[in-house]
Amino acid sequence: MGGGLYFTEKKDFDKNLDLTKIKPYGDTMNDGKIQVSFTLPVNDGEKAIYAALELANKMGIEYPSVAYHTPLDKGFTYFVMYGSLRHSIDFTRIKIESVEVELMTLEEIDSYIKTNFDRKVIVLGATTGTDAHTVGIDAIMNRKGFAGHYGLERFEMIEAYNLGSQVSNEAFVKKAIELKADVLLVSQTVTQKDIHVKNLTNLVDLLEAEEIRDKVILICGGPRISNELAKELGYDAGFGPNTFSEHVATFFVKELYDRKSK
Amino acid sequence: MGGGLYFTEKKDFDKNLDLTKIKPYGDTMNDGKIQVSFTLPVNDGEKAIYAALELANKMGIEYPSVAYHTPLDKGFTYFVMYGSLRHSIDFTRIKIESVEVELMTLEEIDSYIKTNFDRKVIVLGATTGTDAHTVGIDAIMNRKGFAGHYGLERFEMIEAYNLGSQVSNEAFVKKAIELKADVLLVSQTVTQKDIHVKNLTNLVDLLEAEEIRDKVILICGGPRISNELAKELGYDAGFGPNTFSEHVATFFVKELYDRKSK
Amino acid sequence: MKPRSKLNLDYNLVEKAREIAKKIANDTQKFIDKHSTVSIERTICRLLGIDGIDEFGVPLPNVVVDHIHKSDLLNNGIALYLGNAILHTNNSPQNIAEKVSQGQLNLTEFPLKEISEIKEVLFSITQKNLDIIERNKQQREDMINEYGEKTEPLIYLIVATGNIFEDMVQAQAAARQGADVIAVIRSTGQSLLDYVPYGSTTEGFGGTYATQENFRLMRSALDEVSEEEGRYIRLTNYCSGLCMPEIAAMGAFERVDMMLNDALYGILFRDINMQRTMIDQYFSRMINAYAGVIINTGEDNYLTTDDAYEAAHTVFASQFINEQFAKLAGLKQEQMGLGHAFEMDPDLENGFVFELAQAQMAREIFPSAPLKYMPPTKYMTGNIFKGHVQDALFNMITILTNQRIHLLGMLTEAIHTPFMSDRALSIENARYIFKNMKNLGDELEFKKDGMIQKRAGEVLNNAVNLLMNIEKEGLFKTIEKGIFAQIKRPIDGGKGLDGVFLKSKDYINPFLELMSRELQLGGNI
Amino acid sequence: MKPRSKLNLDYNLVEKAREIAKKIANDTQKFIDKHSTVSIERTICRLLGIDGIDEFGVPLPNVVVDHIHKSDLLNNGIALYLGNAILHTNNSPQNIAEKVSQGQLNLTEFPLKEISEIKEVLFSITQKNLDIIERNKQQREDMINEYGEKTEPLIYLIVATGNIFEDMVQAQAAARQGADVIAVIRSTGQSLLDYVPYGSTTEGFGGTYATQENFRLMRSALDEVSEEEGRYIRLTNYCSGLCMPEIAAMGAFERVDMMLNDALYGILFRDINMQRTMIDQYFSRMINAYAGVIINTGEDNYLTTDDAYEAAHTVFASQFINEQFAKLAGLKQEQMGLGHAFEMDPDLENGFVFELAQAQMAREIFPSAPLKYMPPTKYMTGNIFKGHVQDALFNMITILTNQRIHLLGMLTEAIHTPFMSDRALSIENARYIFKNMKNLGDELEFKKDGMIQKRAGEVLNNAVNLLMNIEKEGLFKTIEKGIFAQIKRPIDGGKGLDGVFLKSKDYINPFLELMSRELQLGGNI
Ligand code: B12
Ligand code: B12
Ligand SMILES: Cc1ncc(COP(=O)(O)O)c(C=O)c1O
Ligand SMILES: Cc1ncc(COP(=O)(O)O)c(C=O)c1O
Repeated sequence: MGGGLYFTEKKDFDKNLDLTKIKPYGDTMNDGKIQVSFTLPVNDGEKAIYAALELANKMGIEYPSVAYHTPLDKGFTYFVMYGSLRHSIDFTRIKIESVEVELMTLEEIDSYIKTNFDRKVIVLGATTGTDAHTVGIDAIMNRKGFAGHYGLERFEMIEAYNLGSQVSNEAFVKKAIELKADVLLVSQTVTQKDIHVKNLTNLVDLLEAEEIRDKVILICGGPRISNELAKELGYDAGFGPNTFSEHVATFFVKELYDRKSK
Repeated sequence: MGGGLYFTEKKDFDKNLDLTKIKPYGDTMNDGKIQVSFTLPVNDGEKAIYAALELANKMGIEYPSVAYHTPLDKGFTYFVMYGSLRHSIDFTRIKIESVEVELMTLEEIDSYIKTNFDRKVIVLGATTGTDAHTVGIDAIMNRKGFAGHYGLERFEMIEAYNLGSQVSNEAFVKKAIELKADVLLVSQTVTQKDIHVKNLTNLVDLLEAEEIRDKVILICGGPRISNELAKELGYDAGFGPNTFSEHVATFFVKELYDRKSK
Repeated sequence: MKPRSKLNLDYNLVEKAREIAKKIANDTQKFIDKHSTVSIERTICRLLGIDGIDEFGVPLPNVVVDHIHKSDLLNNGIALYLGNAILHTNNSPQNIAEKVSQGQLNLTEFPLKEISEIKEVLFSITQKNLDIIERNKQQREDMINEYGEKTEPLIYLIVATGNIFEDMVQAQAAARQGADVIAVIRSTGQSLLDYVPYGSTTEGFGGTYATQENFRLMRSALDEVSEEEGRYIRLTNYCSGLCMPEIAAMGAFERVDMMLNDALYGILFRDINMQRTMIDQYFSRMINAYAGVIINTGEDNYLTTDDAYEAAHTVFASQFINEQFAKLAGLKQEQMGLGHAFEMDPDLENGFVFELAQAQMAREIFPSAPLKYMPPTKYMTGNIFKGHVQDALFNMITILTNQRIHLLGMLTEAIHTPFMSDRALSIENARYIFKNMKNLGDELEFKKDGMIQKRAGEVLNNAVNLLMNIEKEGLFKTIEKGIFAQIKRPIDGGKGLDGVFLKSKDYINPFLELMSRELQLGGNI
Repeated sequence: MKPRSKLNLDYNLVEKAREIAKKIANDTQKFIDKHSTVSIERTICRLLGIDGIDEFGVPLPNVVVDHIHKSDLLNNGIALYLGNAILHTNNSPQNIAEKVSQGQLNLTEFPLKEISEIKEVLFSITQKNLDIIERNKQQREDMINEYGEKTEPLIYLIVATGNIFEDMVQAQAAARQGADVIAVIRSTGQSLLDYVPYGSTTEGFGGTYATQENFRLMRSALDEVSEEEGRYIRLTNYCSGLCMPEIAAMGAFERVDMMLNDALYGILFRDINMQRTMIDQYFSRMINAYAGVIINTGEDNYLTTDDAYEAAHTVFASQFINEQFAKLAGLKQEQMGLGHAFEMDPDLENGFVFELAQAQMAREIFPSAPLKYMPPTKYMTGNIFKGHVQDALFNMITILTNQRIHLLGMLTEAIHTPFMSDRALSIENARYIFKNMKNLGDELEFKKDGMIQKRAGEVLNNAVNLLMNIEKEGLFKTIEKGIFAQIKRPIDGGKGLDGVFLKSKDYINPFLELMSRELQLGGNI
């Protein structure tokens, strides 16, 4: 083996920003610098270092360098590496369908509802499955809200029901039917073994079985939730960290209006 | 776009260690978990996150997830990501030519020289170029040594000359000829813009021009030097962090002996 | 180990707090003493030696208890029927359970023998099985004596892969790197199960099922490293949820060393019915007391939903109460791992200064309790670098205030359950700080009447006021009002109330009796 | 800002140390006063307005000085010949220099006019150009007054891409994130050049060339952010190496705010001849004094080769000496950024405790000097996570002991010159700790006669002993013996000795004269 891992001549690269091929940035445009760390299930030593360098190579890292390596236990070695990434991204071609609508304030949302609907909007929320994390859904729903942003319970034109945590999907759907909810809010925090994905998918199945999937706006949220993931799972939207009640409420009142208008 | 970035079904993977395809390890064999961080030269936002995820994808990271993103300045966003690496390495095929010889002690080295050669071994060392870092070469050469390991000056059968730092390659070669040095030790610490590579290569060229490259054992060392890099640059060996005088001396006395025996 | 008093605390106020807490606990204890639960009865089964599952996977203790419960006779306690059946069949409890599960035996059909006779046969098995627990306790003490006890903070780490075999790999690696305590986090949701899963398990979410076999496997993995390292590595699990006392019994049999064991946690964070879990807690704590297990209480959790500065006094109030409940169950101060946490908002000006005051207070008020100090979790983000510094500040408080049980923070706290490398980095962080600042705590004094001393005085005052309030309202009412962690729970709400029952006058719990005696408890049993 | 005395130091001993250091400095100053150097003469050219390069890229100050040097007349000083030439040609210095470079003029061929006449013409240009510097100083003060001065530690960061335009991007990002001071590290090797490169530069190794144009570019980039942020962002560069005073002059013209400026650094770490650089240092410091620049001395560097615990007293001895040299050059205490560093071995038990003592000492001994405190570098490794914690401990010492100029540590210190993200993480680390521990320093007292107080007393004692030794041997001899940083340098060795010469009786340095007067210095000139 040997060879190929080290490049003795640093390629001269174009140092101007080109949005069609953006690269990581260390201290010079297009230098591609990135940091990586991982553990390999082998003993520390020259062979392990070689394996780490080769892995970096496969990832497309040029001039990889092992800044640090240390045994974690017999048969496990931890690496910190730096290098320059070969890959680039055409940033101009990213057309994100983002949830970034003009954000409305509490007052604006209330008056938007008053203007466009002749009734309060009914919102049902819960942390479903065995997940016991309530802080996230509470941040969105409880009166006192989060980081100075009041929750949905405080909105005059919103009727908000927060079922808390550890709510089974069955109980949740039942309550939704009972309340004739317009909007369903599901929070998921535990993601180990993709339990959130299974749980969220199961809810969609139940709603479809009950033939009410089209009748509600279905939204999920949580620290590892993104809008993309949510859509892939059949939700209307997904919200991640640092969401406030205004974000989600702006989204669902507009969506309700759009649906009504169709 | 969309799709492809998220995989809703976690593939079941074989959880047994297979040395022909080792992968990074988070908390389960072959889970492939790795951590990455880098900066992209674009504003923070959903598009930036998407670009980061796509870049991770190109690196071969499955289920990439942005754990953290923050603007560093207008037009720069920093990301911390986690995900599972698709790539693996055949560890059984790595055959490293390593400098790992049986390490001898100071006394063993001295008596090895006494036994095998009828004179002292002459060693010349320096930090070359504009590099002013002397602590590394001093650690190897100075009497007092480093971390409890005496330096070459302390060896009875070694005649050690340490020229210090900022020594030009020309002056170094001149001194080598003058002293009839057996071993040349070069230390390089500053690596920005690969200045060490240029400097080390230039030394080899000079030695070849003077036709003494074959007459000396040529060794380099420094925090970012590895044996592989050294060999690629035409050195007999290279030593990285945590080298002691015994490592390098063991290497060069054996090498001297091998050359004599040929 | 005993810290000098640096805070200039008003110790009369501390005594007052203890008095009030004692009244609160005694008050609740009256209620507890009148009741038992399905889980206590299942625990008696386990302690009598019943184990295993039926063909549908239902644990035999559940089978047997349900069997009596169905006939509405559980008020008399499972022990009565088992003792009676033994007298009649001369079979072992396990044998009897198996037969019940196969429908070959109906325990309610035997005519009831003399209570004294039943007690006699029960007590002899009880004594024999308590001896097993006693021997485990002895073995732990012997091993600690042999290896020597660490005087610095114990480094406590969690493993949570969901797979016990993977957990063992992680735990051994952590122990070799310096961990002193390994806690196996339970699978999310286990606390809501009204039975304990059986056998070794390899699938769990956010944790690994607590089963007796898993305890055994992990215990032997840790014993192996203990020997290698010449350091006794402690094992921790969770006596909480609907099976509190059962898990205590299982742990006692397998030499688990510490147990998270706090009814309030279950009430607030798992929505378990308060009556159920207070009753369960009493018996589970007694088992832990007997087994020499250190319990960990869950005050730290309040600060994950409430604010660490604003709610500091609720932590202390709860610690005072927990101390009294622990005492009632026979736990010594040395077994009371009261909970506290480093959850100050990193954006709070002088947050570290306030936390220093609060952590020091806990040490001065409960000097011989091995407090369990929890790391930053709430304000951890995906920024692993900042997180590592937050953990460093936490490590500092521990070494400055000489905390005993130090649960290491993870730089990836906000992202995933720990990787092997996360743990290694955290251990390195803690050891660096513990060594580099070894005697800093002894060197520093707090300015007289400065921010630190004032903060401590203020928190103590608030805690006493809160305790007085609780005394007036009663503990259950207080919980209904959402005083702790800002979470409200109704007295008849939550999970598990259907498993609570009043004891009849014939009710027997031979373990409670014998252990009370040996722990020299005067409670009415 | 003035710290309370917490260390119980013996202030008589401190006074004694100052006295001895004064003698040492005065002794060396006698030698300095008799000499000048090629770089001082080039500096005079620059201060007189000579700038630019010839067709071979040689800076005109070098051309002019070499021109006189070749005729062996430099002992009289370049000013004499320039003044004389002005009188004869009525040309500006720049004009004259250009003509010399084109071979159109030989300055030694003009008959020498009256010295008083020469001085007159020189002094009028000198005064005019000093006024430019004075205006820069005034502008700095105005801007600081307008924006308000920060009372907390100044966050000092380096940029080192090698490319001034990339440096500007990095510097602006850092400033927006919270940096108060930006230092542009020089390309490795520049200090050995006996000339200053010209114009903006885009290639450098481990740093960017110090050129006047680069100063200007960075100054305007920082002024831009200063305005945006409403915070004056200071610019730092290096007056060290073979062009010490020239760079001081360039900096004074471009409103650089701080200068690394310490002859000992050059002697020890760059192998620059000690006579040459001590002489250069005097004039460069005077320019800095005049320009209101804060100098940074290099004691921190000793600890990168020597041990921070063992060699602590050498740092203090050097600070005492540097203080006296600075005073002789007209610097006020407020301009003396004496160097210290957090270089304790992270493996040293109680290393933090000792460092706390040493850092506090520096504050109590030099209370109005804005000390420059350097981060861990020597013990940083490729383990960026541990490194970030080492930096956190360093940040703590700064906030505990109220250091003024705080050079942020980088988690990647052992790997590369900082990335933009490295700096951001470091700023976040420091700001978190500064805020979270804001008043901790005021709250803590040191145990009477404890480890901290004892350590401080011991280091002070050793420093005084060392100073007594140096006084006996003389400064030059001491350096020859390798007392500082364990590096030995012979008095006639190293680079640049050939640029030193004795001043003749006719020698003129109009800037030295005028500045000395304005700085109210009594030295014999
Ligand atoms: C607080 C906490 C707890 C508390 C929960 C108290 C409570 N009443 O919720 C307690 C102590 C009880 C707890 C227990 C456990 N926890 Co916990 N916990 C946390 C912690 C520290 C903070 C979570 C939090 O409150 N964040 C603050 C809120 C405001 O943020 P958020 O949830 O992201 O919500 C925001 C957005 O996501 C969004 N959002 C959220 N939901 C929704 C819903 C909708 C519709 C919308 C629009 C938006 C939205 O808006 C919110 C406001 O901006 C995290 C670690 C961390 N620092 O993140 C671990 C963490 C979440 N816990 C974890 C685990 C595993 C557990 C346990 C299983 C075991 C354990 N390690 O302790 C147990 C059991 C709990 C269970 N089965 O669910 C893991 C999850 C790992 C994973 N990815 O799977 C974490 C990451 C810790 C870890 N590294 O192990 N936990
Ligand atoms: C000490 C130090 C200095 C001291 C040097 C004092 C001296 N007399 O050497 C001073 C303060 C003068 C200095 C100055 C500069 N430094 Co410096 N310095 C360091 C520092 C903190 C430690 C280096 C060290 O001494 N390591 C300890 C020794 C024992 O380890 P070692 O060199 O790796 O040596 C071991 C092995 O590598 C091996 N080895 C080394 N050489 C050889 C040779 C042979 C033949 C063999 C067999 C083995 C061998 O054996 C040794 C013992 O095990 C590092 C940061 C860090 N923590 O690594 C920065 C660092 C090396 N410096 C750096 C730079 C850029 C500079 C400067 C240019 C500007 C600046 N940032 O300050 C200046 C100018 C110096 C110059 N032109 O060379 C960079 C280099 C970046 C890069 N990769 O290009 C670093 C990494 C810091 C940084 N992040 O900016 N520096
Ligand atoms: C006191 C206590 N009990 C139990 C648990 C864990 O309980 P569960 O297994 O219900 O998640 C915790 C977790 O933090 C706790 O603090
Ligand atoms: C006092 C002093 N001068 C100068 C320098 C840098 O000098 P050079 O540009 O020679 O590397 C340093 C670097 O640490 C220093 O501390």
